[in-house]
Amino acid sequence: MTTSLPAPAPAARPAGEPVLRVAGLTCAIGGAVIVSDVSFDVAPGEFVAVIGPNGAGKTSLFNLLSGLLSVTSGTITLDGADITGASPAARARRGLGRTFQSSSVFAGLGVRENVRLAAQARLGGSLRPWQRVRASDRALEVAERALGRVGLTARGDALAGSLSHGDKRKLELAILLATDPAVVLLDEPMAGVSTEEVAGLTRVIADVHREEGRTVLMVEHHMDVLLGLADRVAVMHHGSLLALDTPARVTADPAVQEAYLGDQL
Amino acid sequence: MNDRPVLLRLSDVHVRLSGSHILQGVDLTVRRGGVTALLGRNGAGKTTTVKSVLGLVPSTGTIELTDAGGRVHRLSGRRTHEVVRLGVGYAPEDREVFGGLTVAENLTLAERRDSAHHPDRVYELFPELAQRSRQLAGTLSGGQQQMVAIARLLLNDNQLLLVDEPTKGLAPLLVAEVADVLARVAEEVTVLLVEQNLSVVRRMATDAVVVDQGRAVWSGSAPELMADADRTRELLGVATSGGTHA
Amino acid sequence: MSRKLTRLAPLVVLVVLAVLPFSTLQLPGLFDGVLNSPGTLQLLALCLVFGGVALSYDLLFGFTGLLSFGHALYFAGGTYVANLALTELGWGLGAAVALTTVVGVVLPLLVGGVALRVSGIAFSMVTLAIAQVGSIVVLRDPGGLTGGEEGLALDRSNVPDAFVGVLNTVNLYWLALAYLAVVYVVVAWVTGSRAGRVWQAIRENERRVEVLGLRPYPFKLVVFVLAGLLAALGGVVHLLLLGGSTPRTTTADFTLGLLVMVVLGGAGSRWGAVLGGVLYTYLDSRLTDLASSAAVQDLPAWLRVPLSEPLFLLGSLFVLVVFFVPGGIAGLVARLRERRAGRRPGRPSGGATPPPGRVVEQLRETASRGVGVGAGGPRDGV
Amino acid sequence: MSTVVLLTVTGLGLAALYFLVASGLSLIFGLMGVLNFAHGAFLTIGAYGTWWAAENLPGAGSGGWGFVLGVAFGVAVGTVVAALVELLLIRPLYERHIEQVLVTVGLSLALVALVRAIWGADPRPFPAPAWAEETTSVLGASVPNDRFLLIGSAVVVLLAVLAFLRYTRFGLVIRAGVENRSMVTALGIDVRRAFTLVFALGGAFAALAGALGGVYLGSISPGQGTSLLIFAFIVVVIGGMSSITGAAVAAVLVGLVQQFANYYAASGVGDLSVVLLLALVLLTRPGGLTARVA
Repeated sequence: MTTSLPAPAPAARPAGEPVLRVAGLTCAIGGAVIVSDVSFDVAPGEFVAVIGPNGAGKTSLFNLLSGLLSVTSGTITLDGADITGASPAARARRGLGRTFQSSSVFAGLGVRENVRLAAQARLGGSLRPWQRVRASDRALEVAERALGRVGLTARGDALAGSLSHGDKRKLELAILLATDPAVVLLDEPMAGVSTEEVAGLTRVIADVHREEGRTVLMVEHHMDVLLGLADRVAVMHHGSLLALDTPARVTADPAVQEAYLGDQL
Repeated sequence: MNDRPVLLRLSDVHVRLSGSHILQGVDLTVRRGGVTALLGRNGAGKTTTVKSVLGLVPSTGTIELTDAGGRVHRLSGRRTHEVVRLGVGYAPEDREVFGGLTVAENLTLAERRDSAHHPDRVYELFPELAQRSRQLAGTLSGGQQQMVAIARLLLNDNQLLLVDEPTKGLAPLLVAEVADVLARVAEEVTVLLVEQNLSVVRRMATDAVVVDQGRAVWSGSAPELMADADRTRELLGVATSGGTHA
Repeated sequence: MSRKLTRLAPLVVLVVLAVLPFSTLQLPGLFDGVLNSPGTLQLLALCLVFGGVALSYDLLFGFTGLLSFGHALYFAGGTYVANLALTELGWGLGAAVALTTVVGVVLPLLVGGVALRVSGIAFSMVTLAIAQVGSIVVLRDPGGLTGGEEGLALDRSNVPDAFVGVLNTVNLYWLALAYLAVVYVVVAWVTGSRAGRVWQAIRENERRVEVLGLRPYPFKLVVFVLAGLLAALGGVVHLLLLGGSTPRTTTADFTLGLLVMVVLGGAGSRWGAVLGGVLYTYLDSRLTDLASSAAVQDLPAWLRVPLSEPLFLLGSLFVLVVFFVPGGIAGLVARLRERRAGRRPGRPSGGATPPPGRVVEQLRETASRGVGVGAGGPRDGV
Repeated sequence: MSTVVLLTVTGLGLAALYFLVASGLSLIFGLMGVLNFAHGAFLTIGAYGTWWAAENLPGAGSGGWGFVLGVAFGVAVGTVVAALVELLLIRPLYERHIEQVLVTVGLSLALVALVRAIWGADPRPFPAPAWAEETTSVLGASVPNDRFLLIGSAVVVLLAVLAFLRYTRFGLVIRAGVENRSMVTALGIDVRRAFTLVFALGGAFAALAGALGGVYLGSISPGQGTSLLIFAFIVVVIGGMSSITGAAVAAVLVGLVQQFANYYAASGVGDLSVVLLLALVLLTRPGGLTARVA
């Protein structure tokens, strides 16, 4: 049900109040526990990297946060409001945006149109069959800006499906930016991106975080990328949160070393 | 070391799926004997490479298998079941056991007509599966399901096993157990192993191929690659010393 | 230059069609009489009506990816409601159309409200089943209102004189043309609207739309109601044209016919769907004539028998199109155009319409995701 | 009491017909992901095949073994047509589900039209054995014997299919294929052979339903298959899309609801109640009653 969600809390939030709070989050599907009793807080403007081996439950955690998986027990609070049972759309409207691990764009639509739709979703007035899309559309401006930000302006007219893998990841980011989310979930934004392009994407993500002041949670395998960006690192293992601390402390944590990092080479 | 005969050869293999150019001309060889590790970042095209060998995704280019008698079989264009019958076993990512079938049924299904082995041999290797032979595979734990997936490979005479991330999502203790079993299997059959866990790679792999952006960008001796921290870091984007890897 | 021409093309076609009844051109083989003979105009008008109804179906199937098997319900609803208002209630045409409009909104609103709660194959099945209720009701002839299998003849006393009589067929032709033009403009308008773009996005990837913060349900409901309303109005024109309502328009086969029209012409293409509807209707009628012609009657039985059933030929043609002409006529044209233009980087127009051939492809991907290829994938809505 | 018994047995007889059509649909949908609109045409072909055999085939007729021979002929024709459809039209479109559905739509129109072209649109009296038209007294109700024929046939088919799925290798392949087709091929099994088999089996059951439907209704007409097909679709959806036992349970539910509502409310209300039932099931349990084959 999407009912009974009060309007977003005004800015009069005491400093230090978490923008995202996860408490005892558990998800079981067909007897298998995928995410088990995960609790953490994320402060506004914080950058949290999520690491862990394949199958550790990182993407499932993101799916729970964005509402694509239903929670078995536990609560998710966004900006002071309980969104545990809210629909993906309701969460997005509250300012929670995400990208997907494998590119998930509207392949049959144009690149600019992909981003324009996202801007339209935020700016409202989508459900108006009588209102034509015009060149002067406000959403189009937002879309152009987002495309410029990720460096895809020149490809605006191409079909999204015809983009290279790296460009699709950039398009994902542009779509995300156009929805202007306060909290951003990035699921392996660098996956399949060539080494040369990693630096460019990293810069965009850094801007999103520092200049625009968005809160970021990012699953990533590129440690070097993470260490430069993250305020804190969350280590997932078998669906549980093994550690959540500064990068330096996480890598030094003997428990993390032993259980996870230690068995690397 | 590299004078072992070629078993599998991919030349200029391309895969396009729903508009994405996923493999962009993969060239690689797997030599008979030993374990060849297929490495690379997430999304680099490792799983797609394995699936293209099996014909599970449509591909262009040449894929050839040379059997023990030296005959070359062209795999490209063949149907999956025909490829498998040439002696190619497959343990997919996420195991893909049939959850609605019992363990015994899963194994019966995997047994090919030309099979010379008996399920009992498998039960000897995996006593736990013998106890649970009448249990629905969907009710097994992840580790047990992985055992079923590997057991399926042992029922038939295979020339090549394609094993995709066998340790994904398993607890460290189970990772070791699975690696043990695979190491024993690899004594008899050539294995092409997709693996993210570098400790498993280091322990088992004789050769390595690194894919990036849909191409094979490095191939050679696995121990050599693992010993060269800078190169590993460059190719795989992970730190091999200092203990950080995600 | 060519783009301007493309934009003007519908207008040119409209003008040609509008002045066509002034022509006494004889097209031997294509039509029996001269172009402005009542028989030919009647056939042409029927073609135009179904061009419009097919386009209303394409709005659902081609543009939004909703495979409804119950579109017949709204078309039949249109003819029967208008007929009952005119014949039973003795209302005037204006009031009858107003009532039909209300029913044409409320009926799909109710059905869509339920059916759109599920997706994929289940949605198709629910629409099929509910439309079957309509068929059953009409055939049971409750209170002698629907005329059962006989159909319901229209009492023309309340119909304006301009639409009555053989001599006025030309007015009915213009009415049919006006209907098609209205449907075309409405569809062109709404598919280029804000909501229209969301419909196309839903067809591409419904999940992704949700994560953008839009609930797909109201969007799908709006397009479902709009398509239903357009079909219902088509039913009214059909009623005036034929002078009655027939239970054939209530059947699942009728909806399947619409599906055939759209796929034949090219799902996701406006002019493709219209052309498909026109072509199908024309072939259906001409093949029926052909079957009873002396030329066919004299053929040996193994040729005569299959030729005597237009639906056999149309069904077979459809199978051939699915096999050999993916994307239908519009897809064929798009490919020819592409080939002639050679390889130009990107697509010239930044518009949101994919090539018509892609629609079926896209839906195929959705469908195959829906039926769980690969382990444990959730089944789409069913 | 006797009315209740009569309605129950008749409802079960109807359920038997639904089940025969729906079981094939379920198997085909479950294994291949194809919603087979041509299934109604298979039913029509079975009915006309049986009727033709009774008229023309030496030894076949409307009574005793002659009737059995006629039905066997009709079923054989339905089976062969279904297998040919799979081999020639469905198989080349492997994994292209939307196109496959479209092809079956075209076929359903073309095949029924062909039957109509050959034998006309009017209903033809069906050669039912004399004993089927007699009645047997059950708890005070005079129940026409054809009901028992229908129910018996459906029960035999149900048990046979369940045994086939459970105890044969082909059955194993089908059950596994319903879960995960591509993994079955990755075990070296040509899953397309199972496709043809399932289509042929579905065609056989539909043809049997056509012949038995002829006995039940007393006459056959080209369009009969299509109207039965819609109720069979409803049964399939209620039963959970790909489950044989689910289809059986749903068929009984639909048959009984339809009979009782038609009798106690008004003619036609039964059909409406069935659709209502479908809406109810889908809204409360979108997965149908069950969700697994066998």
